[in-house]
Amino acid sequence: MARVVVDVMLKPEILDPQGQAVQRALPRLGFDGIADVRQGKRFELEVEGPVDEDALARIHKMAETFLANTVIEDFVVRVES
Amino acid sequence: MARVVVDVMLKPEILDPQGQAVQRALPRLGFDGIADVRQGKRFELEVEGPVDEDALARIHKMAETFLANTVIEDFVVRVES
Amino acid sequence: MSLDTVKHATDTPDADQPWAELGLKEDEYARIREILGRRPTGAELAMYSVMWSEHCSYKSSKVHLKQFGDKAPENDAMLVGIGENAGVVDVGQGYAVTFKVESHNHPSYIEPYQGAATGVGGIVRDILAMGARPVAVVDPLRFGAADHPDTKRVLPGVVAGIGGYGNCLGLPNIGGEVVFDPCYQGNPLVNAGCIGVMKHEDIHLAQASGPGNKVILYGARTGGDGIGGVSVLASETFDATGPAKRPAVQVGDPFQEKLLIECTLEIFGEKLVAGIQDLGGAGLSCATSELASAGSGGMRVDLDTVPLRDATLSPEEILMSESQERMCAIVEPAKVARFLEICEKWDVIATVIGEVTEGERLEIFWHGEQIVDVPPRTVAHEGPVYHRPYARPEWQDALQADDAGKLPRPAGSAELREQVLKLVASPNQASKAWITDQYDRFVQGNTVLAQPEDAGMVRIDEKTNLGVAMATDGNGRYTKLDPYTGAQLALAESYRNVAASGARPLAVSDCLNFGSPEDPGVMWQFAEATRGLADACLKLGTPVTGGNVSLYNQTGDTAIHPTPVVAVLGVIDDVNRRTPIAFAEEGQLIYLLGDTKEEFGGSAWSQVIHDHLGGLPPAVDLDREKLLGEILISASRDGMIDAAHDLSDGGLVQAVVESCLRGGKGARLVVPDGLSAFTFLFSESAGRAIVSVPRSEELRFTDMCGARGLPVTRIGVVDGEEVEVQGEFTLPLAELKRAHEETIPALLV
Amino acid sequence: MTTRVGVVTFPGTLDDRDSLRAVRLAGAEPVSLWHRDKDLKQVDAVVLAGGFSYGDYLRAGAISRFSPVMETVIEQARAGMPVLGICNGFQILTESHLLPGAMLRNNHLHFICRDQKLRVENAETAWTADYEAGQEISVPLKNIDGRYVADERVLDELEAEGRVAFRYLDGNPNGSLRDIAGITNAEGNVVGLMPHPEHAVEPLIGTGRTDGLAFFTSVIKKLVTA
Ligand SMILES: Nc1ncnc2c1ncn2[C@@H]1O[C@H](COP(=O)(O)OP(=O)(O)O)[C@@H](O)[C@H]1O
Ligand SMILES: [Mg+2]
Repeated sequence: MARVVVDVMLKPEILDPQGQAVQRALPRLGFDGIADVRQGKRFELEVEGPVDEDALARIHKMAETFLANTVIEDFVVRVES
Repeated sequence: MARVVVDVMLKPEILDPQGQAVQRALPRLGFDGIADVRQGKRFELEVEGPVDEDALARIHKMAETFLANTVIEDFVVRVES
Repeated sequence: MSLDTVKHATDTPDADQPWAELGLKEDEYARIREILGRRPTGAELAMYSVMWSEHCSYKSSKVHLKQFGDKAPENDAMLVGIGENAGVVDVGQGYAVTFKVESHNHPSYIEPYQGAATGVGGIVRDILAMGARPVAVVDPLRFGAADHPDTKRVLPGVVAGIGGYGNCLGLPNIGGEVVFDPCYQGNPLVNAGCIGVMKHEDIHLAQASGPGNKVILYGARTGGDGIGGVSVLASETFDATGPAKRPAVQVGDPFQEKLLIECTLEIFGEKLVAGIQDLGGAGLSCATSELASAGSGGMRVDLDTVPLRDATLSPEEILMSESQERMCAIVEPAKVARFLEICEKWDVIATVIGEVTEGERLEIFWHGEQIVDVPPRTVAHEGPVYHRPYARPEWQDALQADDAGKLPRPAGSAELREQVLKLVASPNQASKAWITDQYDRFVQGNTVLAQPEDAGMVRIDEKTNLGVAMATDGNGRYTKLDPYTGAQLALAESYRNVAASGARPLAVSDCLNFGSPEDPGVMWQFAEATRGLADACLKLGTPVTGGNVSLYNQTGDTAIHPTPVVAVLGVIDDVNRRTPIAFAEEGQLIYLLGDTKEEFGGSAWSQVIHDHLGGLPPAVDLDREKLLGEILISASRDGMIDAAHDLSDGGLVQAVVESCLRGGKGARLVVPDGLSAFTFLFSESAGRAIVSVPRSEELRFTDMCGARGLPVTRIGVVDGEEVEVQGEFTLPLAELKRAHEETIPALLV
Repeated sequence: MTTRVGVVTFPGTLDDRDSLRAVRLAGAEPVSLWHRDKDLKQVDAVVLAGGFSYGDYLRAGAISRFSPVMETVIEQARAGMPVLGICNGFQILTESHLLPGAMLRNNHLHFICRDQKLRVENAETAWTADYEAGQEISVPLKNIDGRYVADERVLDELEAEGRVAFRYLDGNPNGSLRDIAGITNAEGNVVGLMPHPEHAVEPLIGTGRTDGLAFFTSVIKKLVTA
């Protein structure tokens, strides 16, 4: 079985309070030098059958209509090696 | 500035209700052939200065103590190219 | 490893077994061998070890808890008492209410969000298992020092977890407590309570009767969650990793639980179950053995049929798994099809895993081979009982001799004013809105009172306006000074809170949080506290219907303050008559009910101003509490008072400030003759409340108090935009509001 | 003939019974609708109630949006049937693209439950006709994903067309852009908002105010006169 990963991140222009909260906490915890943090979602899909172009196209469609809300989010589909 | 990504996923043996809910919904939406879905978090860190071994070690530490709760989560640190 | 079947165990009597790692004592292991007449199989050993753990068997506390039954007051309302998942009381009009408080302390320290969330999930399933619709939750909490870094980690996670789970279930959160004290550092207390409502005929019990009836497991799939959690976590050492490499923490799925609730209620509605049990600590081991033990016959279970999330689980692990959101029902064969149909409607997985048998054994099979063959009572109800030694600690006398009355008092009005401000801004006395605003208190559309009222109150019948109220209280500082009195004070306060809301106190649940029972000093605290609580329940006529014990709350040799948390359930015939705490009407008269004495031991004042804990806690007078309660209830019923607020930690001034802020109105107070302003404001004498009385009701109200012998003192009037203590100081409401409300958010951001 | 108002129950819906009660108190006939049924039982209007349908997993409203009942609701809404989305219902409406924009995690990241003051900006929708434009009301607010966002163009359009139906007053509770608490579609039959009018329909319960009742009386009036 192959694993396909879909990363979903808020669009850059959308405020990401979760990422900001993480970033603000870092110096207090003694971690400096992180200029920005964005927090998103990672989906790991276990795909039955071959991950060919057709399958990837379907997963792309799934990401676009369901896993991500493209009003606010961008996504990337990758095959995990 | 370099980007380092930290992926945080629930450990395989830990229940992932979100991933399950997504997986159960897929066939209804007409997407078949996905045997399992796990949902995790993706952090994108913009790092100031060089991402050398030292910096990576610090980010590793940060992930271990803060970004992930290692009681229930695993994490991976990667430098984005 | 080959399967350790019953036959294999019989054939290999001398095989080494990890009973010690599983938390069993040598004599306990020997007793298991004696019961079975052979060595236990691995699965049997797992079952016994988990069911005989402190957490499941109450082995250290049992002998003391017995008093709650032995000294139970005559009470016609009690329908189901201690021993079931939760007690049930009759609240009239054909309704019954079930309620209980439980702890999820240690898991919440390790993983605050999930620990607290699954704590809510667990107590809600207990209530559901009685046949009731859960209608509200409460959450008494204790954390380390407010400014300790670890509190910043634990508190937000716990609060988010309670909210995340409870909100998602659609249960209004109507009360609780938040207390900070360094003694809870490393041992936060996360207690959660739930109230459920049903009709009398809907009461269900956890028993498996009727040979041929099917055993149905339904809800979430079984995974490797919390294996060993019960036996190891709640056992002697907290840092042991347990027998398996499986996680000790469970992750909750509130969505699944919501489906489980609705599905189960529909199943109850069609009268499809003969017995039912939730799966909590000890999972299937507990559910099957308790159902079989309480039933009439035996039970046979095929473990292969259990739906798994993780196919690699061993049979022992399946039996021990604490995967959340599961229930086990006993169903007549003719009703199975309909049962499964309702589960399908709610997307709930349901599987017949076995049946009730003629025999008297619990038999469990795996791949066709028998791996368990035990008398269920020996697992579930006849576990070990310890008579642990107890002794009054050596330091107790010195602690009590360190009288708080000797502490320096404010030198003048200016200092008095300053101390009042400091008190209302201190973490324990400050507004908890930052926390409680993270809980849905409106859902279900029946919430009459919620935080920051004295008691939470929900309507249970829309036509008649019948309602129930609940308050939870406990004061570890009082209890440390004197465990007997401290436990009684917890009950008295909770009782008073319920009465102040206008409801009649009916019954009690408790969560007893203590240190290690192996420390004779802790055991003495436990013995004294249970004795005090049982005596007080008898006197007040409010039986304990159930509860929970959490031991080993300690780090090294240092135990937490003994912290019995007491929940009182009350009933009110018409929620329109409820009494809020707010002083809302200018010109109304403020009365103090009860006697104020020089009582500062364990007080908030002694803690906030002097960081002191010593002396004796306030004296308890249960007859007075009862009388005060009756007056508050009558006054509410007859419309004589518009507001009432009980007095407890922080004393009178704390209560006045809260009532003023809640109503957005000030108060002018006069120090009564014979009291110093200091004592008037800060004393924590029990058995007191303040009320606001419309002028038209003044005579009727004071006459009633006079006639029934309750001391009543007019102390002021609702007026203006400041709290004024005549001849001493004034504090603008805006300043008090800031002091009261800014503390908690500032600590936690 | 009494007006029939349907309330949809998805798995994880919480405020369905409250909404049914509000419909009844307003004088209409409440009708329960089930997420698996495409059939709307001949109701005249639909309320998508609050809660955590599908646990709010993935995104609030994202999974419910694909349920059978929503196929019909979307179709009927486009044909002009009044549809009100409260909280989770609002999230479902945006996920269904019946209303523009999206709902994100509150800017302070916490669930927040409080009494919330609102201004009714548009008193001409099917659900707000019994209010006055500019009227201030208080109803409970309770959510964790209540931050309304849309791109500038959409926001400008909403403002220009008077489609911002409600705005937060006395402090924006969650970072919603332009203080938007609720919006309507161009036709005024589909309205979504985050606060909970169905929790403000009885004098004794919740906050003790009845400011929310007019939502439900509005739609009855609209349907009777239609
Ligand atoms: N964790 C909590 N969850 C819900 N309500 C809480 C919590 N903590 C405090 N409250 C509520 O805040 C109010 C004040 O709490 P507290 O001062 O402990 O009350 P009291 O002193 O009357 O027992 C009460 O209404 C109580 O139920
Ligand atoms: Mg109180």
